[in-house]
Amino acid sequence: MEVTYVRAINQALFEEMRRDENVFVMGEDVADLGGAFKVTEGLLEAFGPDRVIDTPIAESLIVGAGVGAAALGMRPVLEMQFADFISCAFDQIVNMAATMRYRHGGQVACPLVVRAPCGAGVHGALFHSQNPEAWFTRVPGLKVVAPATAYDAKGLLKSAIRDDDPVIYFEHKRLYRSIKEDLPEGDFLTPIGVAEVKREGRDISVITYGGTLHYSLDAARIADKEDGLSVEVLDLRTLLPLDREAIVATAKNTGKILVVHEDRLTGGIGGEVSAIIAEHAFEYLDGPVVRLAMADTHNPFSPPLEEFVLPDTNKILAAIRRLAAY
Amino acid sequence: MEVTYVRAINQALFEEMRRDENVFVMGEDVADLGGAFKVTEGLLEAFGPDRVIDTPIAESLIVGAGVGAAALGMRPVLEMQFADFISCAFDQIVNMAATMRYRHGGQVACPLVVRAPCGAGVHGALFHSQNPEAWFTRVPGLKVVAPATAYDAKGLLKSAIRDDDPVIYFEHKRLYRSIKEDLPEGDFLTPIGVAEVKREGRDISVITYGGTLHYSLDAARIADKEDGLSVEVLDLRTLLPLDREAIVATAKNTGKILVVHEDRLTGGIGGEVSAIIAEHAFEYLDGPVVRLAMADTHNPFSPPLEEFVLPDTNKILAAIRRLAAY
Amino acid sequence: MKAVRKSEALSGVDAHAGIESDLQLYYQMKLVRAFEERVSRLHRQNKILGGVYSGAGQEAIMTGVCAPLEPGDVLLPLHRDLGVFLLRGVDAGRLMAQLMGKQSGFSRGKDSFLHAGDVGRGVFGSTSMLGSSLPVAVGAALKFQLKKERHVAVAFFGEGSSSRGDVHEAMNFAGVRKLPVLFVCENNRYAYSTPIEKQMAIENVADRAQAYGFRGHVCPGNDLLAVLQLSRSVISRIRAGDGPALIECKTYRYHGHSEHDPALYRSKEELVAWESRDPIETYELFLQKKGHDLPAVREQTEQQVQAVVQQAVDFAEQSPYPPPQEALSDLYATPIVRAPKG
Amino acid sequence: MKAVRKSEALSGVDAHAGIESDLQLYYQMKLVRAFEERVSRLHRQNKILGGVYSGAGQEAIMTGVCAPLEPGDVLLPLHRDLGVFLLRGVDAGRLMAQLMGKQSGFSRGKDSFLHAGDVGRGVFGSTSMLGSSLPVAVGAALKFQLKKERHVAVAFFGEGSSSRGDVHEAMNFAGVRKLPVLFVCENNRYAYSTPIEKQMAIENVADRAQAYGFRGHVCPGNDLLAVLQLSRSVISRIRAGDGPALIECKTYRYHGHSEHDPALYRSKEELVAWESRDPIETYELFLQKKGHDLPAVREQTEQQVQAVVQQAVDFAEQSPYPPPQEALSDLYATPIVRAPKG
Ligand SMILES: Cc1ncc(C[n+]2csc(CCOP(=O)(O)OP(=O)(O)O)c2C)c(N)n1
Ligand SMILES: Cc1ncc(C[n+]2csc(CCOP(=O)(O)OP(=O)(O)O)c2C)c(N)n1
Ligand SMILES: [Mg+2]
Ligand SMILES: [Mg+2]
Repeated sequence: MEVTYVRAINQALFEEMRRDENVFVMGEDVADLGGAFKVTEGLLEAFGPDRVIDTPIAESLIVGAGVGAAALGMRPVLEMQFADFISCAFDQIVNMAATMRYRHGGQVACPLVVRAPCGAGVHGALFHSQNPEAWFTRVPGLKVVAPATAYDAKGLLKSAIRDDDPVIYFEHKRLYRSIKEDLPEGDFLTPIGVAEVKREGRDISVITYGGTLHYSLDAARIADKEDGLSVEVLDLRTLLPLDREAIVATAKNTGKILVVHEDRLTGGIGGEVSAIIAEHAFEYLDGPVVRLAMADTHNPFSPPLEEFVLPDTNKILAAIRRLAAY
Repeated sequence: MEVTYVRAINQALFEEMRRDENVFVMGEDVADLGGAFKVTEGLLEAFGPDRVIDTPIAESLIVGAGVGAAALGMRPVLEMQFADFISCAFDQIVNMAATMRYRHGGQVACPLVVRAPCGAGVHGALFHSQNPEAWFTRVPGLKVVAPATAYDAKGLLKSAIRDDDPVIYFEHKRLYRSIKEDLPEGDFLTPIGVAEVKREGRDISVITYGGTLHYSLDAARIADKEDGLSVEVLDLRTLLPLDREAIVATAKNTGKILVVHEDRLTGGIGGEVSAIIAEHAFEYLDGPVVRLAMADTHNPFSPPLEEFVLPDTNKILAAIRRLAAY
Repeated sequence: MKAVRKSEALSGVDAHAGIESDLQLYYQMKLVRAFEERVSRLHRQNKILGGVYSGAGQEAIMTGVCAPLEPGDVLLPLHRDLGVFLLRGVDAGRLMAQLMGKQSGFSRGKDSFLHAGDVGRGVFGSTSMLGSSLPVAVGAALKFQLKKERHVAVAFFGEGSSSRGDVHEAMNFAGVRKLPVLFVCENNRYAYSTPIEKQMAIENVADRAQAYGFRGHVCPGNDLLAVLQLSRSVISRIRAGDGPALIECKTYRYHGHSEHDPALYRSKEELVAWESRDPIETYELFLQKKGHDLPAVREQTEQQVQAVVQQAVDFAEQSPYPPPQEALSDLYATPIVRAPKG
Repeated sequence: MKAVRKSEALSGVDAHAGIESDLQLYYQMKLVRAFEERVSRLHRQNKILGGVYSGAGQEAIMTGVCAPLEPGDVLLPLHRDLGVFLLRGVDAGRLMAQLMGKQSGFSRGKDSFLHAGDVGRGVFGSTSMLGSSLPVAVGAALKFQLKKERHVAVAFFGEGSSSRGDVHEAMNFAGVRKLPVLFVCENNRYAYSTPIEKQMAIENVADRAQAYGFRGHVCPGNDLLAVLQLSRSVISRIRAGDGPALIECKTYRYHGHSEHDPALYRSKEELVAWESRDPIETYELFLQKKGHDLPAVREQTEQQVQAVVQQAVDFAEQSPYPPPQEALSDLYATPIVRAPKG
């Protein structure tokens, strides 16, 4: 059956809550309303108010309470209504949750998931469009994932819930209902920490994740068809820890690297990816490591502005062509 | 007269408060106590309680109130008692202050400074040692500086206070009393956005800032003396916006780049610097762009652990030698 | 540019001059209602994108609170307080252009809705992060205190937003320093779908004021006369140096949380009960009792406000989108100058 | 390993068994005091690095609050609550080793002081970020509620920490869900150098409880009998499902904020006034009135606690530093497995 990205997330929640009674969902409007994006729809009816908990508007409390419950063996799945508001829970994530195990010398685990609906392209403007992943990928003790397909949305959320460490799970709002896939029956997991080559190629690699994977695949297909270029597309899927092996492997394979993300250029994950390549695959490079990302600005509202700053298929295609010609 | 780093900061505050009556200082224990590190010592006596304001323990309020005052023309200098606690003011900095001008279409400025005593090597452990700069260098609308010398500590703080944008000012605790310089008499400024070659060289460039500048200079001197290597040392000084010209220039000059910082490797500013070089100075590179930074972990407490994870002169020297031999 | 002139003239009368005759107040509430209803319609027509949060039903609060304010006072409205802009005499055309992402909006297309302000009118935009505007209002009040200016800063917020830590930090500091700030809680019983019982274990947000050492007042937020009476006395005490205050106005929003939200989580009975306390219709009863010729007044006012709204829409629709590069401007006030090194 | 056995035996008596005889309580306060004074000395001798925050003067609070607790209850002490570890029967040698950054400390050298806990004893470490432990305590209480366990979570915090937003968010949610959590405010009148008047405009932190719909109590924190009486009744009501409570204990710290701080910001008179309310000496008066042979009791107790402390120091000093690579361990519980792709 074809399943949308949003439905895949919902299925993962259902299945994991059924599998493990310590899993519970907490956040603003997750119960009655089923969440602002209907991601938690049906959970209240199926699992009752003790496992699907509406909170006041208090992101720091949501995460902090998650840590307390997780430390005692629960598996909270905490929703930020928009990823943008994760800034209000920042200290609890980067200092409390991320250090819990370390500072206790391994005595305790902190198995929580923070779900954060992220991403631009939906007229959300400055505070409903952000891609905040790189604030978290520099924090040891956390894991950070960003699925781009319905399969991985489900597989990574299930893995995240079963993982004993705090996992920040970025789900892209633009993908919720715009992509659909046939998903396998039964239980399946996408492993955390493992990138995937979504398209094989020989001439150029595009390394990407989340909202820009589909644009990259489209650009790769066009470059193949129109230019005869063989473009490999690597989907990082997990952003912390990065799959260095896969990154270096694709760099060695093609020697020409384009890193693409919807997050801003400066300080985005592309810098880290590029640095890994510049250090560990230097001898294999046939050209500069190029980054394509959102412009270094806030997410603007007005349609021509938003279009101007965001990466899309055409911009990626142009970058592929420029790099091919290098 | 020889002036310590901490005294240079104090002088800058005195001079700017004298120069402009809209400048005021606000934070925890900044008045009577003169700050946890005595950075604001004497200000209360000189300027009175309306310009040196103790607050409750409320970092988000401190920054938020700073935004409100700044929007009405004041120039607040806000102290985080330790840079680590800046996480508690995170949302106010990255969303409120950083977007103020942008979302008002330029109608308003937000001239505030957040002073954040940062850095490890003083047995501060997880929550009194952090180098949080890279959380902010990915946020347009902010400026981020990190002086490494007494001269720049004074010159950059004066520039920051006069700047009409929100500036995050990272002062390294280990440098407070460990370095001293003769400072010029009278008013001087270090421009924001401009890196400085602190030592010229031809064979290798070390790009660094803040706490690791002095280690890098020491290592460069030893490499010169013992190995006859000519090492250029570039002090970034401003971390947002990066001085791309200076970075690319030194890369073109030597072709071998070592990026060093005390912040953690993954997600540190080194990635961004490395990516700039890998993209914009690729043809000039004679070897991989190497990064040396704190290990990807939390700041540990126990002396052998802390020593193990932090960069120092020896580790930098070894990296210089490895890169020279490439 | 007709809309501009028209609404500037308008603003001269209502908010700024401090004249508060019955008819002006009526006009103001009607204008806010009409403007917002038009915004909702434009949203349905896809002419306004993004989230739209209607304040319909809550007009008496903004109208009552804004009336005693003076030029130089500062206001931080939240997502449901579009009316505050109009009540402060902000240009209606530019406001509409702002909502449409047009070049002539306050942010020149950079942000939607209420994240920008009209600084000349004392209206500042906030971020979306609920509650985070309260520290900013407190900072504005701090400036007034430090500079010995007799102004007041006003922060609006919903009862749902009151759960955020920033609200606590702001109120506590305001109390400690006796700052000239007014906190206005619009308690409409819901934060999105979450009813008040799940947000707090007490009856009144205003009861928290005493935890910070200042006065808290509860008032029927749909009753303009009550709001006005309270806000007049509270604001004059704040202006006199009495320190902060919190007023909580009990109210209800007619629309869903946003225009996307059918609000299935609440009952029809509840809605009807509150519609029967409609602030405008209640105020019409007052006008009638006072002897005004209501049908005439209503018709005349409706014509006026519709004209203002229509001009605003026309102005905004004719206004061009900003050029794409606008996305990169206004990030910094002080440019980086890389002087040649000496 | 003698220190380990000794203090484990000890713990069996005091905290866990629930026996609260006069002499045991006396022993507990003396132990905490002696341990802390030794820590201060070791700090002066450079044998303990980093910040040391003495709780000397505040022993009655921790002792009184911990006494009614049961195994399975959870505690989150803050920076001045080292005593909580001892009162919960944590091994004194390991505690000292933790402070010295040794391998046998709870965090194996990774963190100093109170950021680690002894999870088996229900003691969890917090971060340095004041106030941020309260949401965590609330989460522990939520677990108890969801799993219908009759346990209590206890969060300690200073009056200074009460200004943080996290405290508000935590208390509000605890009130809404009637969670089994006890908030213990140790009001020692200063946050570092900042006197209480600059921190809040009200008299009692406990008065805030009513803003969250639960009970707040003020008590003289240097009076063990008073703290004990209050904590017994409050904890039993929380355990019975009555919802959260806040108790505020008025007290004073003898030392500076940290051992680096000469505390010049406060007067000698103030210090003397509070020293004359010393919790241990006050309790000695009680023992005397009750007919105990105080000189004998005191001498015996002092010998006992000094022995425990000395053994702890010996144990910690003999314990090796961790190997450097320890810095990289315990970051993750679930390792990354990169299976060969299919
Ligand atoms: C920090 C934060 N968390 C969540 C949201 C999403 N959100 C927007 S409005 C809203 C409900 C606000 O309720 P209330 O403050 O009562 O105002 P009302 O909408 O009822 O006027 C929520 C949860 C947000 N904007 N900011
Ligand atoms: C969020 C945060 N801000 C600042 C500090 C620095 N700091 C450590 S202890 C302290 C004073 C704490 O006062 P209080 O809560 O009353 O506890 P006390 O020290 O008096 O026991 C401060 C400001 C901190 N640890 N965390
Ligand atoms: Mg509401
Ligand atoms: Mg205190």
